[in-house]
Amino acid sequence: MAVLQGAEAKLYLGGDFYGRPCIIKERFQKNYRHPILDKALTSQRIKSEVRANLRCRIAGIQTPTIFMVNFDTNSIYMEEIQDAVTVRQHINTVQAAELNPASACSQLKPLAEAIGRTLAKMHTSNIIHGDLTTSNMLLEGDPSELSLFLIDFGLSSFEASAEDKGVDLYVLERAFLSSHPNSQELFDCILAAYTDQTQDKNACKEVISKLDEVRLRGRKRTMVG
Amino acid sequence: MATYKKIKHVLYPDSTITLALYSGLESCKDLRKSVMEGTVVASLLKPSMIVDPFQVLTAANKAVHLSRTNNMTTKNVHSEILFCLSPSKNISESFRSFGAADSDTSVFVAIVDDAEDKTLTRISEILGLSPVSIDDVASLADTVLITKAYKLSEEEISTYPILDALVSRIAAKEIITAGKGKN
Amino acid sequence: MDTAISERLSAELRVPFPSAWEAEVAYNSLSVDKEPKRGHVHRDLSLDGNIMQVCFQASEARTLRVSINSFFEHLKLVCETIDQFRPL
Amino acid sequence: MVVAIGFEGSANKLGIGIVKDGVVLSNPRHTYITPPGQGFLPKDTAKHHREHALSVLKLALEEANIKPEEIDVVCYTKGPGMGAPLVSTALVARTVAQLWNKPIVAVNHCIGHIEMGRLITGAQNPTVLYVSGGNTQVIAYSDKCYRIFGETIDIAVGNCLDRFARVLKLSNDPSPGYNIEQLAKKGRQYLEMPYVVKGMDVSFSGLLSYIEEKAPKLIESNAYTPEDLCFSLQETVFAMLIEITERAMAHCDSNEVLIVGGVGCNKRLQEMMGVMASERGATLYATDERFCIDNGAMIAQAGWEMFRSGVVTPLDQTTCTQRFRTDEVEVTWRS
Repeated sequence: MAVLQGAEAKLYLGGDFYGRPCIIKERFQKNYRHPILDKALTSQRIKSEVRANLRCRIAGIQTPTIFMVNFDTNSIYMEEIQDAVTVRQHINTVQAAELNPASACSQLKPLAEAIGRTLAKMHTSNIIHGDLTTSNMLLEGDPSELSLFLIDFGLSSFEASAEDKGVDLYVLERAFLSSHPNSQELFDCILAAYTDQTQDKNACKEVISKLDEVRLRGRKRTMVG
Repeated sequence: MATYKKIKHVLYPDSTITLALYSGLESCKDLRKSVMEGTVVASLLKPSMIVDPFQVLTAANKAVHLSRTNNMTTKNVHSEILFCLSPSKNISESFRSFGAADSDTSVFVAIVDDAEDKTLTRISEILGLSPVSIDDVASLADTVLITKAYKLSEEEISTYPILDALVSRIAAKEIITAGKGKN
Repeated sequence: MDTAISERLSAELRVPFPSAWEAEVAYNSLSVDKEPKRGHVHRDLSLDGNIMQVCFQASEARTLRVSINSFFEHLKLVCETIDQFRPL
Repeated sequence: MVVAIGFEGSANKLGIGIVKDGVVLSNPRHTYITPPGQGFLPKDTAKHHREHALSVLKLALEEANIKPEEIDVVCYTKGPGMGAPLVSTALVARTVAQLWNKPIVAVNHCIGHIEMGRLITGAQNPTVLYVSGGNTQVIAYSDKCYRIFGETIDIAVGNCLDRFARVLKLSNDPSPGYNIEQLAKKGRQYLEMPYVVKGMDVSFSGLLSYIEEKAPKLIESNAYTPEDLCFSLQETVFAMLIEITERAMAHCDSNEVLIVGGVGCNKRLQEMMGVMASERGATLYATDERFCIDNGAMIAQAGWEMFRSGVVTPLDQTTCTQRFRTDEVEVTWRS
């Protein structure tokens, strides 16, 4: 069984859950933090992960099927998405293969739009992912089919506020631009599709203006000391 | 009797789960009586609420784990399978919706740790029938009833196989059901 | 707009230094920072030999006073620095 | 051989330091300390800097045993920071640069911290946690830029600690954060409080409001001691900082971590970071209060790097700015 060590969880890959491909995500103890805090965070994040996963499914967003939750080992057993790449890998592959940035961008545009539509659906259901990055999105099968999965909901919450949705998009923007330098245009495609897909135009406007506000908080903050 | 399945538990290899399906029964009355009297120790489930044996396996897997970790809600592992299968946190409601009834003409059986298939053999004797293929349960499933019981959304049914929706809910039951939850 | 400017308050300072060089050092140090925009004070620095001339314009006496005070504080610091750290 | 003198006055410390090719020759500092329960205001802080700049400058030259003519470059903090204190300090730097006929280099305060940390610890290419009264950033170098991977989306961690110190009316001498740290050592009971991490960003304002409101009641009812609350606050905010630092390290595949900034001399923060680093096979680099807290040598060191790579700031462009992002500076001195 292959093991991937993340910052707060180990992923055991290539497992089998009664005949179905399975991965085990085991949150391990973080010895740097107070045991009470550690326990509370671990349990809270397992619950958030499972809850948001299900809420996304109910909203029609693809997430891995959860097979089992083991609170004794802080593990979630879930479906291993077969033949999948992360969106981060896919974007890097396309950008590396296409020497012309403009044509890479136009090739990736449908994906950006699919991401925007998915996030709109997610926010319409008041699901805040909390850690949106291109590593937390998977493309199953042929990437051109845009079979998009969202994963890693450990930092998620259930909030209706424009502030939380705006911050969620801000987190994605920062992660997106740091993982994929010079891809502002692609991120703008995500936002455009997000705006287009959101039915409640006023609510959407509020989210985007919160996003602008949070962006400025970073740029305009007076930093003393 | 090559049609039933006996499966090792993923976490506890010393434990097995036996699944079997019987159909074409006159009634389930005698079998239920034996279970209630304790002469047969098994979980008797309604095939109309089951789309795939994997659904039961998920519930049984969870029940065994809860039993091993002393976290069961019901009194034994076989009633726990029924409770795990049901999305309700109400025990008697779970039994009503997911447990076999006297008048049922088919029954899905789940048995934990059935040494030498003694229980399964006994069930076949009581029913006077051999089990059919467990995969036949798909044809007995009442998806309208299931969709209602598990409160599946339209978006969900159009995005996923119904089985995956049920499995996720079974795995996550105590987390998504407010009021009852550990940790 | 022209009338508004003509109605503004103004003040002029002439600061003599021991030499033109010292005046220039002070001028260069003090002319970098612009007056804060929100104060609406206009400050003009110029050099005439060993004399630094400062002209303030403001629409309010309060902001004019704040600006002049602040200028004196800075000027004092620069003069002390020159006195204490000039090359021997 | 290049000798650089650095002038720092972006907050309540006035520091002047002299660095000669990576050796700190002198680094005196004078801190403006306000009465308990009070923060420092720009106007009063600027006055403090003006009053002490020249004596500190004398001390810096004496301790280093350096004559002005031996200095090659004058460096000063351009920002970020409080406007009036920055300007007062820059005035002295501009004036001596002219008196001694030396070039001048404008330095980003945050980059001063990073370069000083690298110099003192020998860290090569660390993920940097920069934590102070005004800043909370997780930074990593790539492609001629110190990129900000995570930061606070509202107030800085040092500000959060300082404001809690004011609630408890702790002394500001030597610093509110230091006094919280001392009390926290005696804390036993852990109080759970809001823990907010969003991706690689953190937020402290909710936590601060929570504890500002709860603390007086909890102390009065004897449910928690001030020591317990200092302890709980530190445990919570530091855990948030370590978490985002670790995420950035995982993201950048980094095996070095450096803590800089005034909050960075907190021993408990260093200890927690050390545990995280060792568990992922990384090395922790940290410095003590001489270099963590704002000082002149850090500005000299960053300016020295810049100057050697050919950067000089024309005198008429030696302005100050309250807002100056770490990622705005082109890092010409690193490959």
